[in-house]
Amino acid sequence: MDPQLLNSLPEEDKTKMVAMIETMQTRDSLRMYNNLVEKCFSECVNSFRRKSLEKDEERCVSKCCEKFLKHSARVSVRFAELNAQTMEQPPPAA
Amino acid sequence: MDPQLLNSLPEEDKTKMVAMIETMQTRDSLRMYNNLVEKCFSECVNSFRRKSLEKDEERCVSKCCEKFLKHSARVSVRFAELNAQTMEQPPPAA
Amino acid sequence: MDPQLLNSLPEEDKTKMVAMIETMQTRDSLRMYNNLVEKCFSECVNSFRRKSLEKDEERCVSKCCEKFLKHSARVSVRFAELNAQTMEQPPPAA
Amino acid sequence: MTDQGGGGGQNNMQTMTPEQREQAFAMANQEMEYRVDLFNKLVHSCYEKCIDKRFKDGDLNVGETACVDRCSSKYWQSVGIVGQLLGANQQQQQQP
Amino acid sequence: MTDQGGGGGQNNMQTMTPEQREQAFAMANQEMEYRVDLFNKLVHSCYEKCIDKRFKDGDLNVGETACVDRCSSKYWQSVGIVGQLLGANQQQQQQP
Amino acid sequence: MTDQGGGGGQNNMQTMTPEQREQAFAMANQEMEYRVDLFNKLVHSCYEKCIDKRFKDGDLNVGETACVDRCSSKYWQSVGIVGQLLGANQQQQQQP
Repeated sequence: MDPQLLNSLPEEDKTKMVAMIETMQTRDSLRMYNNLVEKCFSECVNSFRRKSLEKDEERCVSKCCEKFLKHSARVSVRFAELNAQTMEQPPPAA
Repeated sequence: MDPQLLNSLPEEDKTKMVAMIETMQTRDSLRMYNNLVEKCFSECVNSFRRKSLEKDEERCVSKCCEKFLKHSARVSVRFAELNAQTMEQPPPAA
Repeated sequence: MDPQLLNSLPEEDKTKMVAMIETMQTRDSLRMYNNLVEKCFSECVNSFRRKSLEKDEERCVSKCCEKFLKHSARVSVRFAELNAQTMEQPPPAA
Repeated sequence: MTDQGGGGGQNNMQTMTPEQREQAFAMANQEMEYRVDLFNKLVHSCYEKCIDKRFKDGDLNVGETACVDRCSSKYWQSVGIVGQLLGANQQQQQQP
Repeated sequence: MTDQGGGGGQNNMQTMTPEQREQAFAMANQEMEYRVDLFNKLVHSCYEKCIDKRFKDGDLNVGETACVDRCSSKYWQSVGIVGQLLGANQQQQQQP
Repeated sequence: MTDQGGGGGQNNMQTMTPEQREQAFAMANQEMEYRVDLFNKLVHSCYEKCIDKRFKDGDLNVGETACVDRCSSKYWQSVGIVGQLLGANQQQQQQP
């Protein structure tokens, strides 16, 4: 939410809005954690002869995770730029 | 929800129920919007030599979108019919 | 939630927490129902010459459903064991 | 798990306590979410089974519409079969 | 369906009734959920299109970063195209 | 991101303010949702990796049950690895 807009709210509403944003961020982080495990497990773990991960499977899961986080961070920057561009243009006739 | 049932509720509850239905519809519309972009992007955009969509990719996304909406509208009609059929039959022993 | 912890709460909070858990369980059951239909339909129904399921398609959907429920029950037992193991170990430094 | 019209309790909302009223709304909410989710999965499943993804144009051809109609009907039947199995499974688990 | 900064109503929260206030919060909540969902699907889509899944190391190579940048831009354009079509579709459905 | 039993604060709900109480319930709710989601993804992942989809009958054979047990254990280990990496990532991002 636009920080300028957030700060213009009365104190009570600002507190409520901030709490709403924090709840949403926490929930999104927890979902991302579960999605990341599912995704990297699917790519990296394909044999089930033993009940512990092999060393190469552990390494794969780690690298998968690192790579996804770097990818997500990069998209995050692009997303903010694209958002800013759209704000400057007049919105298409809806 | 059955319109007859909705109208039989006291005014205060009816207002609350209508608000609940509207919230659910708005949320479903927004989710459908995001799902549709993801689906049509996945089918139509497969090369990344430039940062703008090619003319054929734009056309593909448009047609994909139109086709999905027509498909969804048709399923919607069938869904209503199937629901109505089930209401007339005695439910299976649960 | 740890049953010991749940019982240590004041009565009013315990009621609220139990209601929260029940709501979550009902919602999870309904989602599982819809996921199971989608999954077994996808695996079992591949021709659309008629509008009723063929006998072998009906059988496939039934077996798919049974198999998934048995699978889910087994994972449930393993999940409880793995959770209990983790509780006994000191958590990794976060 | 099957769809039911309102039972007696739902028509008598004036006679409920505030807690029962809250619970009735929560149940109605969950039932609506279930139906929306069911519809969306039906749309998705029959899209995957029936719709040509080459998008030469934006209309459904005759083969696609027939497929969608039959697919919807078969999906609905599957909902019934799975519902019965889940109901039987629950009863089994509740037996002492 | 497009992203908008706050309109006049959102700045005048002091003058709203409690019901309008609740509705304004609900709308802000839905808009935030929409944007979070959009971002997550963008990340997922461009991960599938651009990222090498062999995970030889944890960094993105030059080809991957260029792909991700262009993919994000193309995805954003697609959001616009689909948004316009949905808007036109809604207007069609509301005509008497 | 790891599972914790209740800390001191959760046992002292009588001493909390109404806002703190609301927040404690919200946190308990989020943790439950996280665990339900984790379980469902574990079930789905091991179903995909281990279960024969030909459905000749409704039981799991010996190979499938062994696979499911080992898969669950490996998935749990993966949850731990990813959790540690995410924790380290967060610390990195918070450093001035």
